[in-house]
Amino acid sequence: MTVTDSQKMAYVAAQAADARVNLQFETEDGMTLNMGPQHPATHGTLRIVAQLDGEQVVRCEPIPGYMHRGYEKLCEVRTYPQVTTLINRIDWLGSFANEVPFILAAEKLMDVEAPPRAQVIRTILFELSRLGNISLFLGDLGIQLGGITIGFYAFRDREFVLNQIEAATGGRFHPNFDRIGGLKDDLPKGWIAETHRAMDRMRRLCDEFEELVLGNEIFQARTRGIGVIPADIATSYGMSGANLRATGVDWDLRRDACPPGLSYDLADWKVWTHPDGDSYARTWVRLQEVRESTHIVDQLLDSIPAGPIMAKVPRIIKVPEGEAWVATENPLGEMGYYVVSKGDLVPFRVKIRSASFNNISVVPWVTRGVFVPDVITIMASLYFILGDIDR
Amino acid sequence: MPKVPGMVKGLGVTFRTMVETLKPSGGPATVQYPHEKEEPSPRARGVIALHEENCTACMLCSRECPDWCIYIEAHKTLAPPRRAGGKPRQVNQLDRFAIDYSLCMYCGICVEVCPFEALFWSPEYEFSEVSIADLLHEKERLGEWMETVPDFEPYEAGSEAKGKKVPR
Amino acid sequence: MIRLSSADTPTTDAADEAVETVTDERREALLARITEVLGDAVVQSHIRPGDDLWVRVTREAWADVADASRNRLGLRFFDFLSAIDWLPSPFGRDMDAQEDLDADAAAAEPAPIVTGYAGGDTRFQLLARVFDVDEHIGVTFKADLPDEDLSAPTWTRTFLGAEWHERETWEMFGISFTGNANLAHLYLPGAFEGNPLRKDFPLLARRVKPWPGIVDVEPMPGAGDEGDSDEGGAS
Amino acid sequence: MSELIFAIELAYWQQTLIKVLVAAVLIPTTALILGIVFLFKMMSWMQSRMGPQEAGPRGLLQLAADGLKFLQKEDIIPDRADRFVFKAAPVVVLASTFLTYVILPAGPDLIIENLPTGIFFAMAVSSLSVVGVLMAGWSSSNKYALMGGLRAGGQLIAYELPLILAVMGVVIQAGSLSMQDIVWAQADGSMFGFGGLGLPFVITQIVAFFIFMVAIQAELTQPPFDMPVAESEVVGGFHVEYTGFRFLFFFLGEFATAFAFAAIAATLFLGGWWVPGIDPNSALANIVGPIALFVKIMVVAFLIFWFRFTYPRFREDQLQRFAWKYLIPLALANITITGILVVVL
Repeated sequence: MTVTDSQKMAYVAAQAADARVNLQFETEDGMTLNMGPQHPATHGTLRIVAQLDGEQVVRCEPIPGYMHRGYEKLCEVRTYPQVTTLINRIDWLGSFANEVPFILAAEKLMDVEAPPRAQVIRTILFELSRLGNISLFLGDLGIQLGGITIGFYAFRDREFVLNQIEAATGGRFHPNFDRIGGLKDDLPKGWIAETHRAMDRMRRLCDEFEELVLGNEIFQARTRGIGVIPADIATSYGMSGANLRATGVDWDLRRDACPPGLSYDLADWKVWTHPDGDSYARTWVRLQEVRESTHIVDQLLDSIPAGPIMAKVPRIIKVPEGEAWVATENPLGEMGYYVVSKGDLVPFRVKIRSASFNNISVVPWVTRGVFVPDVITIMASLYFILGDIDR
Repeated sequence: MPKVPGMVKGLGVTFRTMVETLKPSGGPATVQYPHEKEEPSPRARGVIALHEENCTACMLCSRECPDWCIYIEAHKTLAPPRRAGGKPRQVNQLDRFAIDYSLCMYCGICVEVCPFEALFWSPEYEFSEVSIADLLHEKERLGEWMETVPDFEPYEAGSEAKGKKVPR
Repeated sequence: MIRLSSADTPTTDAADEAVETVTDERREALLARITEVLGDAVVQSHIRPGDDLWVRVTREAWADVADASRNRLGLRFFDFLSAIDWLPSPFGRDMDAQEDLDADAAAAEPAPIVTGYAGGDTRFQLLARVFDVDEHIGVTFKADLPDEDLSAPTWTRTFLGAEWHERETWEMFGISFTGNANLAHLYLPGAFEGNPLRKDFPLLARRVKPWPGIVDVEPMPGAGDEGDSDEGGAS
Repeated sequence: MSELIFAIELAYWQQTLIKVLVAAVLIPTTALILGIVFLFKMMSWMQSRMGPQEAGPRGLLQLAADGLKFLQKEDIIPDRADRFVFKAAPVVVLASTFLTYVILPAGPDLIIENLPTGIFFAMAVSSLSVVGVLMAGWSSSNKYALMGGLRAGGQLIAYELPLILAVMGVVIQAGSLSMQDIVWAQADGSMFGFGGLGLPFVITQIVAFFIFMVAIQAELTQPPFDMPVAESEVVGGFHVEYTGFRFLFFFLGEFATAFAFAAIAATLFLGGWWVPGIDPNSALANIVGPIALFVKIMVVAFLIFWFRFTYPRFREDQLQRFAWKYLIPLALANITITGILVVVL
């Protein structure tokens, strides 16, 4: 096939292009430090090219694409139920949360609504995936800053959340549990009580994080005033989630623009913001979010209504013609799907707006003039999942 | 009371955890994997088991699979009649049913769409192979997994979902 | 927010909107403000009450739209920027392997291009979304791009975050942005040929392997074809 | 002298040979002990896991197995490395550790060489490792190694000063630079007129002890001062290009130095081999002494590693500022006060 030949050529050319980039960086003044794509600080394969003057960063550019899987293209050949398997893998730590906005977009186009029980369980699982995701952020931040112990604690306690996700959905990381018009299955017996216990563990992890890392004077010296992003820049870059709230913008899609199909209004909770916009603020906001999230789950667990978990949908799902944009407040920030349907079995076009993509594009702006260790702090505190950047 | 410096508190956390780990009542959070194993939850999607008697080779799973990793071959044959004296029925005889686990994404769509309850999830996870070609499980291997399929759990209160049974 | 109804007419003029019984005052007001600020640049618009607002603008005004959104309309939050290729895929779903081969032959006469909300006249359309974080209201902008000149003014002067989005759109659709000096490959390797998200770019993963679902049950020797689809009929 | 225990008269070369062999065996052994007990076991417990379990009883031989593994590995030298310097660097680092062991007293007669300027000698040779680290970082022809090496160079020099100044307080109080004399001074001392417990200098020199602990943490490039080897940014720093037995040298050097510093701290501040209730002049002290010293070393090492597993790391400029702006003035003040008190009392 001629295409494979041209792909081979493209590969060779790509190698040459990479070499050119390196050369261009090398011949400029100062030293170029190439972090990644296989670097311990870039969990995933993100390459960061930093041009240094001593230990100070002159220019720092993240180069994504080492894990680009072309999900927008792949979605165009998959039927709507098949797409959820795929998009599980975008933000692989908060995988259930990836399915929800897509399913909600499809529900919007089909004009169906999940029954109340399904909505509440969906919201609980959504928050559980947030806990599973952000608890790892808490651990990872510690590891990036040299305190490896909290990383183990995070993995230890996240396990309880993952066990609950697995007990309900069957998949620890890739639940594929959300369906157009409801959920795949109902909860198994004893799940609610067990999830309450897992929430206690998560709150304990938060306390431990606060004592071990957040309250530590060294940690504060490393994060306070480092990587300050003003609110104006944050909105201009489209940063979302905790990164935006840490700049003082009081904006949470769960509260302010919750799409129908999720039942956040049943719980009493609070959106935390921090005025500083630095790495510490981002960490602090995320920590409070985990706490708040456990409370949301606790409240929703006690208010699951009885009833069916699936609305009436046809067996063969054909989504009527139209366009829909649904965004939800995912663990990493705003994740949205712009779904264009032509009344077919497969979506015509799916634009995936992932949070990390916008969040990490601010790196060149925010890393000018900082020290090399601060690049690590900033990257860790901005918190990205590579699958969420590259899709 | 003066504030305890955060650095001292941190030392307390690690020390507490060490005591907790060494205490007989506490113990580590890990298990020594090959010697002891954690029980996966009954719903865990470990490996797909095939109940061959129920499969009618309808090809639904193969067609719905997003990864194209299920291969089915079948031919039609005559089965003895259901009632004595009846006409022989025409049925599909399954020749080959294979799942390529090196492609499978463990999404469970095949199990879900199967209208005849021939596919089940088993929480068994220990089937790694040295060679990637060995991950192609033919129907005999898939049938062996059937023994490990747990019964469906009862549902949480308030559920209207109907309990299902695993054919044995 | 209560979802009221969905307008399924794909192209609706702003005038037609009044015919509908349900109206969305907030979005009507926003649309009025947009029309007031942008003037002639607004070509067409569409409102799904309680859901979203689409505004199609001219390509020439594309940069002004960004500027007006952020500085005059309060739509400060940059959501995303991308494009749509409205060409019906010449490859179908890439799934019905046999039909696909036929479709390849039939690709010579493409199906007519049908565009979505707020209309459109060209194959490629730019798509961008901005949001107002105070008023909690967003708008999706579209702009037509003529086939012979796939370029548009850049948004990076207003929205810094648009740079990566424009780079992605550039490599995925081949749409260039005048004024964005840094249009380098973002995802794809340096010298990748083609624009993967265009509909006429084949998805190789689906073409190198035959679809296993195409196989059917072998009929009884000597039997007719009538028994062929009895079991598979559920699909 | 050590030969007296065995009541054998040995020639000078025989004595020297035995001493060299003892030190050569001690270094890997002590490094292994610290590695197993703290790096593998204690760290695991603090992170709610059990650590290695497979090699040997309860996994205690894991580090020995790792050592064997390192010996089998291919010795890779980067293409553009300065080969001679690259090869010499681990030896320099290990040699500095080796020399430190010379002056560690384990009993009244158990010392390899009782130098009259023992602690001065120890401080001098321990700072040799800076040279090895810089050599490794520079010769690797790797940017991470270079950054790590330079960071390490700056850091080790910055913390050498508070380390020595902290020791000065003890030296002033003991009135001698000899390690043995410092132990004797603590054994003979008295607390508020009560001589039964002697006077471990940690009581009078608590400030110096604090500075000393902080400084050895930095000298060992351990968290919170591990920026030179921070694996999340410079990926191991100066030893990033080393493999096989050369890496093993660095590893041994790190842990043997930790042991040596812990031993110095135990000797200076906790009374070394001396145990209350045992006559330091008796032969028994030569048997109990090493055990007592070992226990005290383990206590100090526990502290060192406890900090290591708890704290995140300082940034390079922050830890420099910490050394020059806080630790050194504090150490100087400590010396002044100690000097005044020694003269006045």
